[in-house]
Amino acid sequence: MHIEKTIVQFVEKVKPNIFLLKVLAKNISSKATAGQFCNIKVSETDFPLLRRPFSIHNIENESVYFLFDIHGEGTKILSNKKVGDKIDIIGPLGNGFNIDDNYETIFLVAGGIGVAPFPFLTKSLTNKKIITFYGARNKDYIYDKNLINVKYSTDDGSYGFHGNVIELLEKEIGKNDFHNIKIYGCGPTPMLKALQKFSLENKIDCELSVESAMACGFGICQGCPIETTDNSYKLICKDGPVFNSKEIIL
Amino acid sequence: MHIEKTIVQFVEKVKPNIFLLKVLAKNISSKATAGQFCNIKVSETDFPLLRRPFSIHNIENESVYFLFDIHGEGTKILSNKKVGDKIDIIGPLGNGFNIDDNYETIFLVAGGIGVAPFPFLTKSLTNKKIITFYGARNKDYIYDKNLINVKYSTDDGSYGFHGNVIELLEKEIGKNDFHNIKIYGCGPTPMLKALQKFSLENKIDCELSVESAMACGFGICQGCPIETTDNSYKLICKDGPVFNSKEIIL
Amino acid sequence: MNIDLSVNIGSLKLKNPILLASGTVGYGNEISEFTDLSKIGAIVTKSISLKPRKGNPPQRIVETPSGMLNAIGLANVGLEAFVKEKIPFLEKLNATIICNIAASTLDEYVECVKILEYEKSIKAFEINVSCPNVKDGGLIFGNDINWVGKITEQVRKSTSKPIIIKLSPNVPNISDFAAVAKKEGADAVSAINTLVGTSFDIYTRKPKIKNITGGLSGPAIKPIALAKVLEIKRNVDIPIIGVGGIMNWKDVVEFMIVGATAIQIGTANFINPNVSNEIINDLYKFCSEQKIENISSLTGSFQI
Amino acid sequence: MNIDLSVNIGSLKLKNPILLASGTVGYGNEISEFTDLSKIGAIVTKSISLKPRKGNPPQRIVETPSGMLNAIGLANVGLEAFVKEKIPFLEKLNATIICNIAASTLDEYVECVKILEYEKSIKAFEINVSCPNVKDGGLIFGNDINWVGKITEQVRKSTSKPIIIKLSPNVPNISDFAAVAKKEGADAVSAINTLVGTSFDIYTRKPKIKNITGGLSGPAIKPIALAKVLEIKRNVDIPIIGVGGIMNWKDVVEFMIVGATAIQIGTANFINPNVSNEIINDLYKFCSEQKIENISSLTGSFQI
Ligand SMILES: Cc1cc2nc3c(=O)[nH]c(=O)nc-3n(C[C@H](O)[C@H](O)[C@H](O)COP(=O)(O)OP(=O)(O)OC[C@H]3O[C@@H](n4cnc5c(N)ncnc54)[C@H](O)[C@@H]3O)c2cc1C
Ligand SMILES: Cc1cc2nc3c(=O)[nH]c(=O)nc-3n(C[C@H](O)[C@H](O)[C@H](O)COP(=O)(O)OP(=O)(O)OC[C@H]3O[C@@H](n4cnc5c(N)ncnc54)[C@H](O)[C@@H]3O)c2cc1C
Ligand SMILES: Cc1cc2nc3c(=O)[nH]c(=O)nc-3n(C[C@H](O)[C@H](O)[C@H](O)COP(=O)(O)O)c2cc1C
Ligand SMILES: Cc1cc2nc3c(=O)[nH]c(=O)nc-3n(C[C@H](O)[C@H](O)[C@H](O)COP(=O)(O)O)c2cc1C
Ligand code: FES
Ligand code: FES
Repeated sequence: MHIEKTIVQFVEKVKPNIFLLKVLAKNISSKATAGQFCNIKVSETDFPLLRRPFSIHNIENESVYFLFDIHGEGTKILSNKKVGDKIDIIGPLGNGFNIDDNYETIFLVAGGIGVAPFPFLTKSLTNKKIITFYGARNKDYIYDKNLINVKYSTDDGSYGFHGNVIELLEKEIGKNDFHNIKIYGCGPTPMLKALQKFSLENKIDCELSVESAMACGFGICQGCPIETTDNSYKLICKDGPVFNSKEIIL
Repeated sequence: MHIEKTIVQFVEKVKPNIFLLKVLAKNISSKATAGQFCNIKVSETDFPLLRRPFSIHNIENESVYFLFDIHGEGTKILSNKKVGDKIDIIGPLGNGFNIDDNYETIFLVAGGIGVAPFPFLTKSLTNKKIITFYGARNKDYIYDKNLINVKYSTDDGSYGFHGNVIELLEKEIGKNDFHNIKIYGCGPTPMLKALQKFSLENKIDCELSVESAMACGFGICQGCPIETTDNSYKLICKDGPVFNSKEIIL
Repeated sequence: MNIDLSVNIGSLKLKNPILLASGTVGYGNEISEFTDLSKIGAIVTKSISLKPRKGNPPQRIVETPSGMLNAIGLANVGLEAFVKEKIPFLEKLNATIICNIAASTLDEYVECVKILEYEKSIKAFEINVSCPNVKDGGLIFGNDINWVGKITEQVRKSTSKPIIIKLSPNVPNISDFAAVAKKEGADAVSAINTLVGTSFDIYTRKPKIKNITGGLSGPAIKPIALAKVLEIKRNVDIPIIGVGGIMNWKDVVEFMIVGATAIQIGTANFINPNVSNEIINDLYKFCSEQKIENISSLTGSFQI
Repeated sequence: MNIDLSVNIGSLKLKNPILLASGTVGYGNEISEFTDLSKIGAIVTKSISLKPRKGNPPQRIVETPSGMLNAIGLANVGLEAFVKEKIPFLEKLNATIICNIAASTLDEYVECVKILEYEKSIKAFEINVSCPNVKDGGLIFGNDINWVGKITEQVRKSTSKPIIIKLSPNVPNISDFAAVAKKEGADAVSAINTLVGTSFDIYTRKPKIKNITGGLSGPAIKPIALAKVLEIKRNVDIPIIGVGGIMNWKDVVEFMIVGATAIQIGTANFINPNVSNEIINDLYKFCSEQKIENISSLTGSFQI
């Protein structure tokens, strides 16, 4: 964990509502693993007050990439950064995806901007058969650079399968004969819920990256609990954001 | 008075700490008189909350100029505007300088960024003998474009007279034989106080542009009173910012 | 779909729930150059006292994080000038007038109300028992439940117009104050007035506001105001006018959901003097999109 | 010039006036990776109760204009684990420990204090009578002057360590509470805890925080906290620990000028976990520039 003054290398609008940010961040880039996140101070003033959490999208040499969509004030400010601007970032935070050599086939299941951590994860999953299931609202919301073997779904049918990504997954799983599957999922909570159900029913090992409002991002505010199946709370920022799907109640 | 969405034509750093802003503002430019001010929303968010008041520095066709120094957060944000940005401005506000044909000689007395309204006033004072007394902290703080007949003073003696602008004024007034003088002053309150004293002692008609914290800028908050010599309050935003020096207690 | 934005505060029917808060629009003169007062639910005039008040010496205001402090000190033209000059102007503009009254004694409240009783265009009184910036009256009344009861009772006896008691947020139990106001015959309560705050210059070590403390308003206090409105709504059956930090239509909806029948816009007028009419338009849009026929159905519609 | 940043809170001498506020740094583990706790005046640990508490269900926090609401619900490891695991860790880091205690009954306060009395490294107790986010205790105590008196009295009888009463800001007369605390033997008071606030989603109409209301902290409340500290300072002769919205060294100086002997940093830790040490350095600079030999000379140095 570092508080690092990073330097913007670029911010690009890659899709109508999606931005790609690249910053030079020596310390963070050297320590990060796939699925971890950073807590970003989007402005130099006290407004907005809190940092904003973003998954690490990718790492390249000493640079860190973030992929984000415009949600409110904070992401808007971030999207307006210029090359050379300094951004104060804390990271890498949390526990990323567990990469386990026992599995042959990996399903990456992404909903919307939940695709953000998968390019880094894809890169980290060497020697695996990866299939990426990627659901988006429509064609314009798909940003699939650095993903492999992608099967698409869109809510409006403008690209790929017409429906949500879990429906797509259900459809595809029957088709082939997969061995030793592990699922990694990231996306909005309703999707994660469906994915959790899917993985339990099909007895597939599954890790989910979950979200929550956060104040600190590293365990001091107790603001980000998630209920666990053993009737206690864990902290999403510190114990997660990646959890085994059997462990948590969504 | 208009609420106008103006468009930035440029923002230039004209001195180490002084910026010149030009905006396209059809309505405001067509109505403004010298000494009036505008109340500027420096950001599109609710931060900072209040508008920031600035004198109208000059008018050119449909454009309005502002000259400002970096004070705190608000002026910093303003200095970072880019060509084409929109700025929400209310103006023109208040009562400007009274231009009175009875006077032959005009002294403009400026302290620091108090020079801001004088180019517009200079332009408005046709057929007058104008002498501008301009005091600044040092050489680097002098921005004298569109002023005429300037006599300088600096606190550190790095340019012109070594001392403050009222001392300079006292020195110069003895030298020449001026007729029918009127003084217009703008600057920090201690300087205005000294100028008020000077004008009373020398029985010279004098108008001062004064400052105050402001919330609204047009008379609804009652936040900007100034004590008057008849023991009541006037509003700086609405009744001023320009007052006859005999009228107010500084 | 026909959208009905009108709301009822007791017997007072307003064309929409947007009111302009006392002290933030004077008597309407200046702001009428920016916004059409005839379209607003009502304008609550600057607190009027029996005699004119000069108000506090400068500096009266200072900005704070997402807020501002003011210590205007109830500067106002006094009842006589108000009746002679201010009311006729507002009548001409077709504005709905709610007259806010401040006083240093119980008798002064009563006297003001009695005099103004005959002004037809005053549709209701808002009784300010909660100004934090004056020595006499103000929070001495507003933070004391007995005083609030007595003032309400006496004012109630003196007028047949609707009365609204403007409550102080500087208490732990605002709903008890609302209950007393209701019991003594108030038609509604306004919540909240400003919170006591201060700010000092670290070099001169002097207060930035001459009065030392001032009243905190603006977005900073919105969460507190919402909690106060909710507290009243859950405990007392009386129409509530929500005030505090409202900047846009979303804030209005939020206040209505937690229990406000109508709302007032204060500090936001300083930043955008046309914000009230913009909000009214936005509320139309919101209601159309959400298929809300009567905006009053939002009031207290929270899901807990 | 030799700058002395040390301050005394009753018999407790601290190396500087910067404390970390309870509930905003846990028990020091995580933040110690970002900041050197041995250099801080003291760390006030997360409110401890006799038994562990799970805390409130999510969502527990939400951002508001220049502030945030939290309803953590005093989630904590309980007294036993605190003694076994948390204190040794803080001792190893050479941190000065002030232990904050929360309870649902008078007896629970007393019992906690009695058990912890033997922990040498606990330098003082901060008694939290003002948590807005729990059903039992909390503001039922904090807004009731009799309870605050009784709790102080009983805790005083049970310990020889300095005790600090953490006051609720949700009252109109905080200095009366400080006076009672003093009378019953408190060594200092902390002002302020959070203010009750709420926030609702306008589409689901549900509270954004599961607990419905939360405690407002951050810069938004700074003017209120300053006014409360000033009120206590002008009325009661007791050391005050200022808390509320402090983001930087200027805020610290402002709090000291209005009367704080020391201050606590809360929400700011979330944004910059090293802010406390940065502030200490900045205070050195400020004191050098302003030729202030003892920072304690700032306390209550306001010019009115
Ligand atoms: C571990 C984690 C990883 C994330 N990774 C990404 C990513 O890679 N790309 C991406 O676009 N988004 C990501 N998000 C969501 C992102 O943090 C929010 O979109 C962002 O905080 C919105 O800020 P705003 O100011 O634009 O929105 P506003 O709605 O104005 O924010 C208001 C407040 O709500 C919080 N908030 C709003 N939405 C969310 C949310 N979905 N999750 C958590 N807090 C929220 C904000 O942090 C802020 O405190 C991630 C969230 C978490 C918790
Ligand atoms: C009628 C009028 C005309 C002005 N004309 C000019 C001008 O032409 N050029 C220029 O550089 N400055 C001018 N000023 C001063 C300018 O308004 C302040 O410098 C500016 O508001 C500072 O904002 P900030 O956010 O950078 O500073 P901050 O100190 O962060 O502001 C904090 C708050 O204090 C207020 N404030 C701070 N300084 C002043 C001040 N001197 N006067 C009034 N309010 C202040 C701000 O408006 C804000 O509400 C004028 C002020 C007035 C009243
Ligand atoms: C400058 C100013 C003056 C005010 N004067 C009065 C007043 O005279 N009477 C009154 O009842 N409230 C007065 N108020 C309080 C407002 O009516 C309102 O209750 C408060 O500002 C909170 O709303 P806001 O956050 O929208 O401003 C004043 C507020 C401000 C900011
Ligand atoms: C997330 C959070 C948790 C808190 N938990 C506690 C607590 O357990 N005990 C306590 O006395 N105060 C608690 N507080 C209050 C703080 O100690 C402090 O009084 C308050 O936040 C105001 O200071 P600030 O504005 O600097 O945050 C908590 C505050 C926050 C934001
Ligand atoms: S965000 Fe603070 S503990 Fe998780
Ligand atoms: S600034 Fe509002 S009345 Fe002058």
